[in-house]
Amino acid sequence: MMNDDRLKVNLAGIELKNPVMTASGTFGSGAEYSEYTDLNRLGAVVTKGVASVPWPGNPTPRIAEVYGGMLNAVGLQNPGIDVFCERDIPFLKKYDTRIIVNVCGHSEEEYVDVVRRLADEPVDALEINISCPNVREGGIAFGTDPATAEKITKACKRAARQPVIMKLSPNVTSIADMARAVEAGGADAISLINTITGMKIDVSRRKFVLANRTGGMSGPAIHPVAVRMVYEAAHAVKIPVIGMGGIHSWEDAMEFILAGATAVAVGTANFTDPTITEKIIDGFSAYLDRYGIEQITDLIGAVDNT
Amino acid sequence: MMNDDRLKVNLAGIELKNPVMTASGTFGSGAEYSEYTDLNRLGAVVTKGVASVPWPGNPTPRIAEVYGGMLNAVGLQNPGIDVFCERDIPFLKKYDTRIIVNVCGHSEEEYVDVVRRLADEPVDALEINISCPNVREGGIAFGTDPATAEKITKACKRAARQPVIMKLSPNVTSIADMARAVEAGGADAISLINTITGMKIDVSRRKFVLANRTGGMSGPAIHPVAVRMVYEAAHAVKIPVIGMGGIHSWEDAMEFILAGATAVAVGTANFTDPTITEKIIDGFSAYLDRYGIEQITDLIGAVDNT
Amino acid sequence: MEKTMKHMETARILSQTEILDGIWDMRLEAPEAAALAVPGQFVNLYLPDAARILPRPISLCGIDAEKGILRLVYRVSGGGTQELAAMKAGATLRMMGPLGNGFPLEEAAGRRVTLIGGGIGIPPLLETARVLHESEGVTGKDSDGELRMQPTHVTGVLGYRSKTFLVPEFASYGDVMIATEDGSTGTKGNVLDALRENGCVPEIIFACGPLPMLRALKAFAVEKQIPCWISMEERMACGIGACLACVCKTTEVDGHSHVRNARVCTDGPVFRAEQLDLG
Amino acid sequence: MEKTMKHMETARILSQTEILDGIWDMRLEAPEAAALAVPGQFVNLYLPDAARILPRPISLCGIDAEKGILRLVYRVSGGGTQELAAMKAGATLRMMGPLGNGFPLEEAAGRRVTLIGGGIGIPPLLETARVLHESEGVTGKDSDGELRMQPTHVTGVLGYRSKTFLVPEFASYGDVMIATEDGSTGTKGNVLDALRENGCVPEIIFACGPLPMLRALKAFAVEKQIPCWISMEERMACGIGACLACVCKTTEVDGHSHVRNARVCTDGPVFRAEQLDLG
Ligand SMILES: Cc1cc2nc3c(=O)[nH]c(=O)nc-3n(C[C@H](O)[C@H](O)[C@H](O)COP(=O)(O)OP(=O)(O)OC[C@H]3O[C@@H](n4cnc5c(N)ncnc54)[C@H](O)[C@@H]3O)c2cc1C
Ligand SMILES: Cc1cc2nc3c(=O)[nH]c(=O)nc-3n(C[C@H](O)[C@H](O)[C@H](O)COP(=O)(O)OP(=O)(O)OC[C@H]3O[C@@H](n4cnc5c(N)ncnc54)[C@H](O)[C@@H]3O)c2cc1C
Ligand SMILES: Cc1cc2nc3c(=O)[nH]c(=O)nc-3n(C[C@H](O)[C@H](O)[C@H](O)COP(=O)(O)O)c2cc1C
Ligand SMILES: Cc1cc2nc3c(=O)[nH]c(=O)nc-3n(C[C@H](O)[C@H](O)[C@H](O)COP(=O)(O)O)c2cc1C
Ligand code: FES
Ligand code: FES
Repeated sequence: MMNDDRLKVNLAGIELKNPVMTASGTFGSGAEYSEYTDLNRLGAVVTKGVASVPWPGNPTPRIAEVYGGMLNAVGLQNPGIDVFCERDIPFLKKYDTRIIVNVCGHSEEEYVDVVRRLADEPVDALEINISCPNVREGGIAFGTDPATAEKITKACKRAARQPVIMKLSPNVTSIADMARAVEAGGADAISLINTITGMKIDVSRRKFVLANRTGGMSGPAIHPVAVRMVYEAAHAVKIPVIGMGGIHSWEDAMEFILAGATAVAVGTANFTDPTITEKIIDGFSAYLDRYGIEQITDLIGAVDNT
Repeated sequence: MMNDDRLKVNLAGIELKNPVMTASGTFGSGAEYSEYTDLNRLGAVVTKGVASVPWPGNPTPRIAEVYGGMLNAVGLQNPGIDVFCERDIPFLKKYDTRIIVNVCGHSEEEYVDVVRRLADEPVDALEINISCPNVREGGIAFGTDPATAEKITKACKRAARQPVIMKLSPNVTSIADMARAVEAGGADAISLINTITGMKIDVSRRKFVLANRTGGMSGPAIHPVAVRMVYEAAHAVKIPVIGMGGIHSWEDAMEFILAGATAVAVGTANFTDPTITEKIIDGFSAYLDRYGIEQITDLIGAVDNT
Repeated sequence: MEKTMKHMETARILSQTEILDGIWDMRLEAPEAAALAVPGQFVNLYLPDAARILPRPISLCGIDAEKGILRLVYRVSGGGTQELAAMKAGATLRMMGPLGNGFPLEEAAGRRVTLIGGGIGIPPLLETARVLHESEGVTGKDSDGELRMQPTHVTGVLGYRSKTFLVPEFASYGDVMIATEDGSTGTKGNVLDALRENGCVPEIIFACGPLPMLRALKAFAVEKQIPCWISMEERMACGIGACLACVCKTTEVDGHSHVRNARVCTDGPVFRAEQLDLG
Repeated sequence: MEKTMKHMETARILSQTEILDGIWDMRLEAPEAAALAVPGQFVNLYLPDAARILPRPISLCGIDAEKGILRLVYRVSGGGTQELAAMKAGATLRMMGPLGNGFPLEEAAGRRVTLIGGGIGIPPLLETARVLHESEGVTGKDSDGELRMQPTHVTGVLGYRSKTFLVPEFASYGDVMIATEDGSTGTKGNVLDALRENGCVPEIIFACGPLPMLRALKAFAVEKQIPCWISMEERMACGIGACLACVCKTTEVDGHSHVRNARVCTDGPVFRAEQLDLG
């Protein structure tokens, strides 16, 4: 299948061949899925969160299936930025796709370390994950307090050479406030949603299913919440928005575009169908054909607001 | 099927024959479902939200099905407290079950009006819905700001003769803060979760599926989020908690009990199976048999916390 | 069979036939519902896929109380009806019904009743036609002032986009006029065009179809002072009047709701046209 | 067939038999996977119910590369396996595989290999037994110092709660020792009890079963300095090494993860016992 030029989007200055990206943590570094999906077709590969040093993550069980979704408490296991730069970036550079590196840390300093380390690497953008339930500072998750989020955005922006995408948590009262805070901090784009905190109890054993007790919920079950939040965020800020959460079909993805997202990311659906990203890209092309739309950018935020 | 005395629970001073109640708004005033379910078997019937005067609710479409759940924006249509007292309470009094009246309003005064009007009515408890997305005061939903929630709790308590249950919204950063606020305001119990705000867009028509644009999500898709919040709330306060959100089987319901709920409420599942409440009660009895547990109260909060 | 349920049963699919592109004719063995049902009522079908939690309301296109069989004619319009269409004879479905009020047949007895249907609104009128056709009519005075049996006379006015369905069956119960948007059969235009072209002046109207058609029809009936009943559609959750999802706007305050909203599932789906505020 | 997919195929169920209460034997027509698979690998099965979004990993109990058939023996332990068991011959399933590494057969060739399985850990050992039994062994020196062909000798040590399954098939590939918790067949006790009672001293061990068994086995193997490989189980999402759901703790820093965690789905499921930190 050829590239469809009508699908090109500009995300904070980076041109993507199409708006379909992978969601961090569900696609490894891209290598694992490269056997099942042609990475050259993707708008961007967003890698698993990487920290300044290797993180062991949480004990197992780390995941649980729930109705129409899953909980995960992987806990950001990662091999650290050094291995990432040596092994994963060179692998991805072999493909004609954009590389967006998801960054995690326990403190502002740790985030900034990674951002700085990536400054001279050939990656296209950084996605700062301030929304993982396991990353806390002073008892408040970075991703749930606007002031803290703004501060960390500023720190990352100062250290970064690439555009900075702030990844927001849905576990907040007002997503608009969070979006405005990171915009004020200088973010070039925002991405949302990360997972919604959930819990599953095994009633026969009377124990938590996850070793971590709680986990982040993803998958189709969260899609309507994600669409609402993307809509709210896109209407609160001027910077571009990457929509994700529960995309399992091109229609799900298109809802985000119509709600105001410039690009979308596909996570859990990769587990259900490793070729789903390509199907979504094809679905987008077919949609443009069917309705005679010239370019996908015409559809961004195009839901009828009357 | 006989009443199972092992299932009795005490909810803020009211004895329920079992912990299984209906969730407000999904069971009408009980009359509609009385043809399909024996109301005498239920721990309590929680009625549709009632206001001081009739409310017309929102335009249609008011609902949308989503993956493993639904969105609703009924907008609290109700015939007003006068009709409710004349028609619905006498109907429910014919049954041997507890009556809990769900109360809604646009302002503190409206809530208090209804609470006062119910003071001399033969109802067992009041559930104050401060979590409907359509009810706002000063731009802040009652249910998302702790100080406002505390204030309205106090006002209702002052006017109420029956125990006051505050119904919390899941659309908040910290459910524990909200639970503590209404406890501080004097609430006798809390119930949660109300629906999570979501949105669905019809991609072929490029329109919102709901006339109201957003709607409250309910059904199995929200269950893990609800269990987590009930667990957090139950650990934040001393007053009893009523758990709800996505219960579609007795196992789903039992998760809430183990997470710390004294009772549970079944909502959307009534639409999928109008006899589900009775099945859950039977499932509870069978569970006690299987594990040789003397009474269900032994299971409240009994998830292994080690 | 759960004993406390009034009208919930497990229905067995007897046959499934695609009678036109995307339009299916399904026969269900559902003796309890069939024994109680009247034309204009509907049933709720519960789909096997666990991700679909809401039932699908489908009108009764045929009721055979004796054999315990219901006939549903439905259009595949989304995932649920697609799933339904993929189910084979022999499979079973949870079903609730009959639901709703049905057409007021007593109002039509002995009169020239015109059944006006558009598209997938046509199926429920077929059973209505059959029962009216087979009904006894009323005893009334004829032009001579004599007491006589007045039979019910049924006319079907059926509107389609292009291809027709159920026409021969309608014809066996009365006169049929057809309108098609492309003019491929009958009048080119809508059902009102067909009425006019055929010079048909209904004495009483029962109708079901898309909202624009119903709106035009209401205007027509009000203008001509023809008693008219309309079957409405709205998204439903419970199907039994509890959730208030399925309301339609009414011109007067509704007796149940005490606002200008009536529940399609229980107060309807059939309403007197004047009752409805069709916007 | 999606062309970019390496090992994703639509498998057709050839047969489904309940061989014991709740234990099913399923044969799948899956020629691509069958052509590539080796013993100890597994496949991911994607269930039709849309509410179940994660695949179910099931080990290969039999591989017929020529006929393109895979055999899976699985226990109904929850909703997904229940759904699977309800599927009939003729139905199709999306499937990915073969996945994982498999047992290191080359290490076992020409030796007295003991396959130790507990419960539903037994099925993957059956194909292992078959392939080892049919393998050529190795050329080695016999007691005279002569170069001779040394055949592989297979012993199965199979632990069950009570009722046994797959025993006759195991017996056709080598010796079999049985342990049952209730003593109804063979040694009363666990697989280690059976080893001891039979005075069996393995030269090399391949094992699969519940964690407590594996823990005891590792201690035994380490103490006796017997090379031992263990097949692990963990909850999985992707099945291909991307999500880091399925890790098991390792004693050394893992080459891929750079922490003491290896991925069961790609680095395993089979690990050298010493590599594993079984807690
Ligand atoms: C009283 C009544 C009688 C009906 N009788 C018939 C009939 O005889 N034949 C027929 O083909 N169709 C009939 N319909 C419409 C039928 O219910 C819908 O086409 C069907 O529910 C669509 O389901 P879906 O999953 O395929 O579509 P989706 O669009 O995927 O459905 C999503 C949700 O919207 C609801 N929905 C979608 N379209 C409609 C609609 N037009 N009306 C009400 N709910 C809708 C569904 O029930 C479901 O909850 C009737 C509707 C009502 C209310
Ligand atoms: C590499 C590997 C090979 C396996 N081989 C076999 C086999 O040959 N035969 C067999 O009967 N079983 C095997 N299992 C276990 C099998 O995968 C589970 O029994 C099955 O996934 C349970 O699904 P469920 O929906 O019935 O249970 P549920 O408990 O409802 O499943 C819920 C979730 O937990 C996961 N899960 C539940 N139990 C297990 C488990 N024991 N291991 C991993 N995930 C689990 C499910 O995959 C699903 O994601 C294997 C597991 C792994 C990891
Ligand atoms: C197993 C798993 C691991 C994840 N790891 C990360 C991560 O490292 N960094 C991050 O920002 N988000 C992570 N996420 C969140 C996803 O990127 C995404 O925001 C979320 O899953 C919602 O999208 P989905 O429903 O399409 O999966 C992870 C999600 C899953 C399921
Ligand atoms: C159609 C509908 C109407 C509802 N109306 C009310 C209401 O009037 N008052 C209220 O407090 N909650 C209302 N709710 C919320 C439910 O009581 C319940 O909190 C929520 O649906 C989650 O439970 P469930 O997933 O079991 O449905 C309504 C929910 C639905 C689906
Ligand atoms: S569908 Fe619930 S009131 Fe009509
Ligand atoms: S299942 Fe995803 S890494 Fe193993």
